[in-house]
Amino acid sequence: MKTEYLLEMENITKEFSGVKALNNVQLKVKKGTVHALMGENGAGKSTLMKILFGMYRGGGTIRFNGEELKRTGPKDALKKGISMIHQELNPVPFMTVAENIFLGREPSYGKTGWVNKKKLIEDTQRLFEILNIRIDPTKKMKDLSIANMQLVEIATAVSHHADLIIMDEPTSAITEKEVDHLFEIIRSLKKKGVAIIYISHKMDEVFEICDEITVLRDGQYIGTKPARELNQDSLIQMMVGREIKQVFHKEKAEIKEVVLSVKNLSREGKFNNVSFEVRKGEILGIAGLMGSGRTELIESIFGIDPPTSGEMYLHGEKIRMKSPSDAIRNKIGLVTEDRKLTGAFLPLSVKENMIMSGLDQFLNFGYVNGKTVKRKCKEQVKKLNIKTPNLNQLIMNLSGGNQQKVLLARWLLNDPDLLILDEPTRGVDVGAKAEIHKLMSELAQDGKAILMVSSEMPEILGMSDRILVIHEGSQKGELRREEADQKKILEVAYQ
Amino acid sequence: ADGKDDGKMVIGAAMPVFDDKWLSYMYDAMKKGAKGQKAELKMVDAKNDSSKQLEQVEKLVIQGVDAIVICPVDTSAVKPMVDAAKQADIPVVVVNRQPSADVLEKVDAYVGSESIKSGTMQMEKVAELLDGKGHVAIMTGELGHEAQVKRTKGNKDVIKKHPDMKVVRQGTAEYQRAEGIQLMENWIQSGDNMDAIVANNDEMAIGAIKALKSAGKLDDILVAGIDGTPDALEYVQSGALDVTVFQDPVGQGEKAIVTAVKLAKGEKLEDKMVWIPYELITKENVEKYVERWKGYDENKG
Amino acid sequence: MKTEETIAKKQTISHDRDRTGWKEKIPELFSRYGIFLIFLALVALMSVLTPHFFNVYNLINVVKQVSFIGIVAMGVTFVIITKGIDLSSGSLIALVSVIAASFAHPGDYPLFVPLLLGVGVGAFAGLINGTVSAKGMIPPFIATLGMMTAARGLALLYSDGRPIGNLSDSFLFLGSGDLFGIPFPIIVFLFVGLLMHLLLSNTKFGKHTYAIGGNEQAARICGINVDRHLILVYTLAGFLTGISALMLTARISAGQPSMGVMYELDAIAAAVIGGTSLTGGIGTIPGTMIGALIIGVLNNGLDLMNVSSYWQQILKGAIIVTAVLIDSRKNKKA
Amino acid sequence: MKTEETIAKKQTISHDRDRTGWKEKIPELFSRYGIFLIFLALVALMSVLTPHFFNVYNLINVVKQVSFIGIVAMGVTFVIITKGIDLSSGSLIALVSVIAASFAHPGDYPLFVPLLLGVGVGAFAGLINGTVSAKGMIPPFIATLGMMTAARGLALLYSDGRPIGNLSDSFLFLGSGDLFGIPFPIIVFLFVGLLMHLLLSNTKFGKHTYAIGGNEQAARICGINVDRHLILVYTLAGFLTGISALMLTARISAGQPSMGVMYELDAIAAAVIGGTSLTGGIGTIPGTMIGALIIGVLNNGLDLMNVSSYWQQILKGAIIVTAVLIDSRKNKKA
Ligand SMILES: Nc1ncnc2c1ncn2[C@@H]1O[C@H](COP(=O)(O)OP(=O)(O)OP(=O)(O)O)[C@@H](O)[C@H]1O
Ligand SMILES: Nc1ncnc2c1ncn2[C@@H]1O[C@H](COP(=O)(O)OP(=O)(O)OP(=O)(O)O)[C@@H](O)[C@H]1O
Ligand SMILES: [Mg+2]
Ligand SMILES: [Mg+2]
Repeated sequence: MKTEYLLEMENITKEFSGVKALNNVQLKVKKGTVHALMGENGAGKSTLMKILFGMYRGGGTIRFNGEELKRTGPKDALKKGISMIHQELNPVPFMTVAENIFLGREPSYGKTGWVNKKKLIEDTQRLFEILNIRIDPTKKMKDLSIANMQLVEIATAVSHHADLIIMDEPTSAITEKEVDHLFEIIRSLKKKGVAIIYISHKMDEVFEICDEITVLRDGQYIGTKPARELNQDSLIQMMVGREIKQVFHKEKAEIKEVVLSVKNLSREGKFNNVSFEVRKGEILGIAGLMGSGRTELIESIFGIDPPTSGEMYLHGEKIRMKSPSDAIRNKIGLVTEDRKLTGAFLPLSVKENMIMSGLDQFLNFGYVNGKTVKRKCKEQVKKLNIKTPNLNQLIMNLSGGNQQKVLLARWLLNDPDLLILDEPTRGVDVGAKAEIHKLMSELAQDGKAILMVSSEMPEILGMSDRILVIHEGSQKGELRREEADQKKILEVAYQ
Repeated sequence: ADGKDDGKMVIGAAMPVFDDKWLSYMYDAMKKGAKGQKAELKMVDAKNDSSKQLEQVEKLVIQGVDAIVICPVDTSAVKPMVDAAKQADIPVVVVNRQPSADVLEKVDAYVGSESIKSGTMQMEKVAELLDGKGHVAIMTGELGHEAQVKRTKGNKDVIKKHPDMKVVRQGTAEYQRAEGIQLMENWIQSGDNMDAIVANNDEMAIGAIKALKSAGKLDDILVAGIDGTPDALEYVQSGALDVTVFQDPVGQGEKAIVTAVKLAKGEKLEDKMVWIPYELITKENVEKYVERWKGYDENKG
Repeated sequence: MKTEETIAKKQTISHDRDRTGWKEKIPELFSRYGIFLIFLALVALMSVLTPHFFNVYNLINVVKQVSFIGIVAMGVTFVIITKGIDLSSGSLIALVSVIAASFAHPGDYPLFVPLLLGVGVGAFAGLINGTVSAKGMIPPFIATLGMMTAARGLALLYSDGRPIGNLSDSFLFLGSGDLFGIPFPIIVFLFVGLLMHLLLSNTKFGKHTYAIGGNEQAARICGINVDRHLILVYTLAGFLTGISALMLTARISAGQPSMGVMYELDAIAAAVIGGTSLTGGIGTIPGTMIGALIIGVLNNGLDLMNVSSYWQQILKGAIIVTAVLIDSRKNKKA
Repeated sequence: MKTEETIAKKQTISHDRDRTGWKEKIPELFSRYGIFLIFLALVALMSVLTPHFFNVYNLINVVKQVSFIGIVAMGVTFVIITKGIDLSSGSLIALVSVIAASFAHPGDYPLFVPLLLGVGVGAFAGLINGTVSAKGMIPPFIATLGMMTAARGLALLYSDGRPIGNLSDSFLFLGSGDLFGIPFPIIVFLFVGLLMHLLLSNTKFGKHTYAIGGNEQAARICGINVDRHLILVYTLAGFLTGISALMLTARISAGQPSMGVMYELDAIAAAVIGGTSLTGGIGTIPGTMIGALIIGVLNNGLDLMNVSSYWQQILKGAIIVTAVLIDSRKNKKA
């Protein structure tokens, strides 16, 4: 049977213990095209892809290259010519880059199982040359930055010489420069007739690279359209089923006295001589390329890894943060950049995740008062519009955006004066992103000071009152909201 | 060996386990004996592990001791130890646990008794007290260990001779008192009719007594142990423990050292087999043993 | 290794409690109380297999026997929830036992001296376990393995390898006394169980214990003093082991350096059978108590049925694996 | 529990390895060969403390004694690298021992019968361990704990609790023979060590072992048949335990059902002292061999110095913890 489609998925259904994650979904991808799969957090995009890749079983039929896919596991999918970049990074930390890339298909001497280490490295080098990636293949994976890990995963997916590459949020951890690089790779793959399924929450990317767009909503198939027939607003309309503004415009807030001021803060090898201040009602954005030391900077401020020199003043008083509990006591909150690694308590419930940093306020003669917990958590769920069936749901069951909101709620429960947000909307869908932005704006209006690190230019530009630009650990300059644009920020960074 | 430099004999002693009350008296006697004989004693603990004991014997051989006393963890594994010592022409004395005939041929002396005898003596006395009939429950030590195997076999050999006696229950309490209590508690709950509890050692017998006492059944049931430890003697005195079998640790320890020193000096032995027989303890003769322990304890100080 | 998967499977269950109908509630019920149901099944099985099993005396008997390991297992549950392990419990029992016994001779010291010393020694050893593994950055497996060896050695050294008997009656009450016909160890077991359950599920300390096991780094960022908390958890485990050791010593009316061999494994097994996950963040005290009871029922039932010691071991191994297997299978399906 | 942190710390460190100079390389060297240096220090210390330690006979003796645990520890290393654990080794030694011994009486069967049976039984038990923990989704701790209990019971059942002696000379050679003056167990130890080292560090099988322990999900995604691999790893561990059991049986010239008690802990300790991480993904065979040697040197040296058995235990516990402590400290700094 001839068909113009490389991949045809039909009537795909998947239940997670009674809850339908996918209901009769279809997806048809043509050869040599980039096909965007869009939808809010939890719409079922990753689930659909995991079914295609053989990681989940599920109802329905899948035809690939005209024949029915048997779906016995990732191995089979890879053999048939499907490879996948997963939403979650999957490094094997103590193995080398080369070993990670060729895991499961190491070049070996015949059938002996004896790994040809030389060829392993050469093959990796060749791959990196083609893709123009500069990473040492013999480095241990754990020594790579997150961005480089992401690049390695991209390289791995490409190296399978697959006919179809699934990319599930491949750009959530890399900066514009690397995104451009990825797009170059995608274009050249496309020329070779490779099809790509592209999942992202970043609209501009989708319109830049994709030919067709399929939209899912709450596990339902909504439709497929050529990208050129859609614009951002109509796409969002399809995704959320109602109209929302993609970019939330920050409301003006009254900027008052200084909350935190940092003078000549340094930590050896990470950042040096950083000075700035944040005021009540102000959002200070910290911009910079990946690996510029921003996370380290705020970790020092929060007492996770104290600075080696410099001073900090809170409400005008000199303070030293020796540990996060010092910071918390001083009414500072921190939402970290990596939900899984440093944020969520995965085996615990939504409720427990929310209360963990401010338990004292719930104590009643030493007991955690269940009623207060319930009441305050419910408030947060409502306020942040967190989608969870109940408070006892395990956080790992929530979609990324909702997880992020839970973590935000954790700190809001402490009613902090200063809220530090590191990549607050990484991997969060448009709707949730707008909500988080709205929330930040409201917090500022409430008189909170907000320190925000973000690698997303639109976010930095849209949300910050002032922008601090950091490059390779040094403070390069500061821009006011009015004067800042993307070009300007890069200029400052590289000056 | 460095012992030779100051003219002192060095005796190596490969002991099965330090954590055992009865053996500890034997060790003390050996230490005291060595002092008396002006010999240095190197005593090592195999922690109930045959292969560890073999290692230790090899180490003693390497150190060039003048004689080795072995109290085997398990007599089935004593042959390579004897071989190792013999290769270096070091005299070997086996104490307390009697190895098989082919190994006995190679060793220079054996000090102790026949292990199985304790089981037979114990059971014979129980049989006598029960008039040759009744239900017996056997509480065994740590499974697979020498004393457990031999003592249990001794018990059963005797029971076989009495057609009206039978083993109704057999279970392990690992030589431990706590496990003895637990096992006995469970047996009591089973409602089985038992006339005697025969344990591989006194500790378990004491455990059984404790459980029986709290169930109010102590008076109807005979309890027998082996070892005759001071703790056990108190229970014999009070009538709770009906039978135990005494094996003289001090006699064995002293004799082992004396024999080893003799051999080290190259002297001839009158008899290769130095018998220290088991002795039966019941309420009638218990005071004698209480005195004996007192003496041992005083000596120790 | 399996946890994420297992969690993923468990998660989907407790889900949407509000909107599920009765049909969905049955597997949920089974999943929540799975191990309890397995326990009931085992009890039913034993009751059928041996007529002596199901009567109040024997059941009291089983619970009493379980009390000792059960209390140890509660401390171990805290430890395992933090992603740790404690291999030292068995040896610690011996150490506490000989030290306490040596101060419990009639007329020597008032009762509180051996009691305080006993729990004190336990807690102190736990403190060392915790400090070495928290501050020293060495795996708790090794830290407590070292303690296991060292504490046994200390117990032997202290007692010169001999049991220490002749204990005062007031001390002995701990192990063999009863209140209103209920053996004292059972009372302690239930009381400590209740206390520990409240501590684990309703206090800051308990929440922090889960947090550390769930994500240590996140816990640090939430302002939890992880090192100090871990030290406290191991100290608590040592303390509970001390209580158990005191009661055991009283039960056998002697301090013995050879006591408690392999108890650590039974305690860990009780916790894990009861649903505590070795990968951290999951576990409950009632679960552990059921886990201990399962082991106790097995021991008791097999003894009652007069199964030979050899077969007892084989069956015990097989049944424990099967119980955990059923428990995890059921989660998978539900 | 510590790993992620350690990783997080390490990453920011080793990072720019390219631009580090010689000065930075020295701690790195120490970090790579740390445990080896600790081993050398221990040897030096023992040589100073007791004159009998450092001579060729005693050193051969130490290595010979270490061979048995060492071979078991190699299998355990594979298991731990996959994030698993094997508690069954000790009991398995007993089971293999009695079965093999019963077929090794002089004139009964050709030598290969007990040998094949021995390793076969070991491998088969390993297969069960692996299958239950991989397919059954139950923690290996519990799966192998069950096997530990059950295998001991089987060994007792098979032998009726009695040692099985009277073994043929050709069989005995395994434990006490030598080639060119080198005891046979040492030869097997070194040979198996070399083989296992090559297997772990140079083959697909080895790489996949690391991958599964480092990130099981990643391994699955890469099409590695994780379940099958885990089963193979546990089977390998059982197989190696079988080899060790055969040699031990020959060495003490009897099959004993009481053999190998607590060996599993020594084997795990050897692996961990040698740098294998209980959180998976890290470990080497040479490291494990050094770890085993450290334990051997400790046992031997303390015996030679005539340290009392009680003190030996205390010291052994303390020294093992200290060794791992120094090793991890140095990693932290390097
Ligand atoms: N293993 C699982 N067990 C239970 N529910 C799951 C599981 N995986 C996903 N879900 C649920 O299925 C739904 C779809 O999730 P999926 O991860 O496919 O969303 P997504 O579209 O990829 O979202 P995101 O943009 O946040 O990645 C969600 O409600 C999620 O909670
Ligand atoms: N979790 C991590 N895993 C690996 N490397 C990391 C991690 N966190 C930080 N790094 C490394 O530390 C260096 C400084 O990173 P930092 O996170 O401070 O930079 P950043 O400007 O915040 O960038 P990012 O936007 O990636 O967070 C980077 O080079 C990065 O490689
Ligand atoms: Mg997704
Ligand atoms: Mg960052």
